[in-house]
Amino acid sequence: MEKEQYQQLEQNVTPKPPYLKNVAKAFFVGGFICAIGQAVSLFYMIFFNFTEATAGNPTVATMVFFAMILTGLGLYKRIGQFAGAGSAVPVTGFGNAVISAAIEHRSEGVVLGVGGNLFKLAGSVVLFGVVSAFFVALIKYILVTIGVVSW
Amino acid sequence: MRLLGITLPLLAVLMLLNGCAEKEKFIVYGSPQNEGEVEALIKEEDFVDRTTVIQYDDSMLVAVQIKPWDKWKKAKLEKKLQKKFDKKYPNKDVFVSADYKIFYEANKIKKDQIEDNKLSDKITELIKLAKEET
Amino acid sequence: MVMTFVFAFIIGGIICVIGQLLMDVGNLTPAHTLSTLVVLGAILDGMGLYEPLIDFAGAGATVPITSFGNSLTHGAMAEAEKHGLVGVLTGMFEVTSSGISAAIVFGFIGALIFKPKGNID
Amino acid sequence: MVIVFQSKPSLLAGGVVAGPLENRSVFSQYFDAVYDDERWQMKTNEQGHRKMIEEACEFAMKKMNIQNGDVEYLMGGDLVNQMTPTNFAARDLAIPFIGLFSACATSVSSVIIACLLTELGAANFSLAGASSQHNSIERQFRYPINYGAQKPQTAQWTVTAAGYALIGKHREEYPSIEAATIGKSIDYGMDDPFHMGAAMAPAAFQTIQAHLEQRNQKIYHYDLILTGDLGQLGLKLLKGMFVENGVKNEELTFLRDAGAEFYGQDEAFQSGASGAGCSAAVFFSYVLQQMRAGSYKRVLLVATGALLSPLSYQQGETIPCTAHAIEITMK
Repeated sequence: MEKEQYQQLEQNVTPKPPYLKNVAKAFFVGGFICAIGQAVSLFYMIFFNFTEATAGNPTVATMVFFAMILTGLGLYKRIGQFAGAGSAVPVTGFGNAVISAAIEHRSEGVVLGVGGNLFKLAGSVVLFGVVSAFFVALIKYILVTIGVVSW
Repeated sequence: MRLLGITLPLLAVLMLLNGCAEKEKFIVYGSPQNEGEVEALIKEEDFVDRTTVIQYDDSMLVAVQIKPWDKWKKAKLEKKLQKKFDKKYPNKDVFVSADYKIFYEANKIKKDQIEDNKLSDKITELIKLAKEET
Repeated sequence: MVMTFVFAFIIGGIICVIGQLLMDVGNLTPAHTLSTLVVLGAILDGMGLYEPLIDFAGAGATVPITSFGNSLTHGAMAEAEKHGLVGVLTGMFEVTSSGISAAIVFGFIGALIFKPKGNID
Repeated sequence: MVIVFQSKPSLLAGGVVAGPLENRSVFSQYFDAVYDDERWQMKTNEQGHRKMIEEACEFAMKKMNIQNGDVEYLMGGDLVNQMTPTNFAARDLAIPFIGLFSACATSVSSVIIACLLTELGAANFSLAGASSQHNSIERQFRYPINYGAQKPQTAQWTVTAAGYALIGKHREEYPSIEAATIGKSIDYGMDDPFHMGAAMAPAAFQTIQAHLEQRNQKIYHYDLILTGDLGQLGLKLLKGMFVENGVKNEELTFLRDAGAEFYGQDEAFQSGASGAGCSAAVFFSYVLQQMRAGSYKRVLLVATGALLSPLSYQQGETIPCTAHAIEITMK
């Protein structure tokens, strides 16, 4: 059997991902996580001195804390299998990526294992966040300097 | 799809709750009494949902809540109101905020019936809080 | 206030749907998907569109990973406005992204108290 | 490609131990031991992996009442970097040892080497087998255990199990190895590490074809042709390839896959089981016991292996695969 012929067969046999179902699951779980985030925000606004503008930071930190508990108990991967991007895209997914790598590499010690592998999965997010922020700000700076837009 | 069956009614209930939660739309607390004037000023703008004004002496804190669908323009609308109040009361120290926290605290001042002598400090404190950056 | 929850749910859900489509239709790995979304967040902030989204949807815009690109860009632009070109570089972590610091701290703590387990339910 | 063993070395005994999740396997009743702790009370996953290999070997030796000192050679491998679990197990077992890597096909490639040593007269007893441990393999090839990535339906679940067989000179009352085929490394351009079945099926097909051709046999000469860990989709593809080659569907009922059957129809495991321990565990427990009981007279065991590494995948390489086969008969 030729390669092309086999690839044809493979295409026929392999099931397509259930797009609609996956999208629906991602929407509801992702939305639900964000709604919890909103509740946490509200909590910080009512009981602490945070405004709508400043509540984002403690909210994100708290969500990552929740992610730690769920990751440690092995629940986050089950949510992830169900929800896909619904649990990967919220900041809890970023936390899950960092924390799961940390837990995984604990056996190689705190310095080489945890320290060296903490950003094994999430490192690309930090990289692209910082680099894109740099270029976006640079472009905007140039545009402002030549007078196309204002800050 | 089972999820959809649970969530949609939930959302509907939430929206209903929102409708039920109609409270006093306009509150003024503290002296001097120029309630009607301020209310008229606010009523001109239909993006404002609820307002609580705290006044003491020459300082005035206007805490507004913008209607949900207009909230994405929050920063602009805040500025617009600020300008409007500055123009109307050039002799007063007016501060407009559309932040929920400020609104919540302003309502608390009213609820707790905070005495006049503490009011000034409270207003300064809230303005400082609102100006905090992330 | 209740409507804020509804909007947070919907906007947060939509951002996740974009991620799911990138994974399923675009055939990207989770790492590629998240990187793409972070870049998207940075670009949206550069065009001044992300802050209105946060005002509109609250946690629906601050909780998804796109807000990470937004806060980094915001810091860089704020500093650039004040200090010029150097600010682009120095301002990045000025508006700190608590996501990173929280993930590092909780990652460390998590590593000390949990063990990986290959369970399925 | 085909080696015919004149002396017909025998598979004297098998030792199979498995992890806690493998209790759900349809084959679990045939295993010698199923443990509750995936780390075998050791500190790390890799140490647990090592312990599991040692215990599997000990079970196999115990069944023939022999000691470590009686075994001349140990052939085996696993999927961890540089195969440390197997290497360390060899240290503790103190048997002359060569580590083998054919990915998940190691369960059969090790048996072939052991048979050659027996045929040569170099060994009275040798141990051959393979193992995998879910946690230590996943973290190396994919993601940390607790990372919440969505696995597609094509994904397979790495088995926690070690299977080792004790091979000795021919004895009538034991299943004996008549011939073996060493497979080529086949690459049909598949590059999805979450769809290994599709990558491995062509390798299995070619090895089976070559074996049948050179042995002048047809599929119906076998009571069972059992592939290693193609999974449900991989098996479907393999059957599809035979059908396109003019083999009738009803002839293919004896073509089965250990990975596809391992966890039954449980959807939590997607397309089925995989890992070097999957084929080893099924071959050296279920198949050997069934043959000794007389259910099967002639069996072809085809272990398949995907020869990729995380590095090769990230560098955009496709996945070459191999398959090795042994033909076992029982009088």
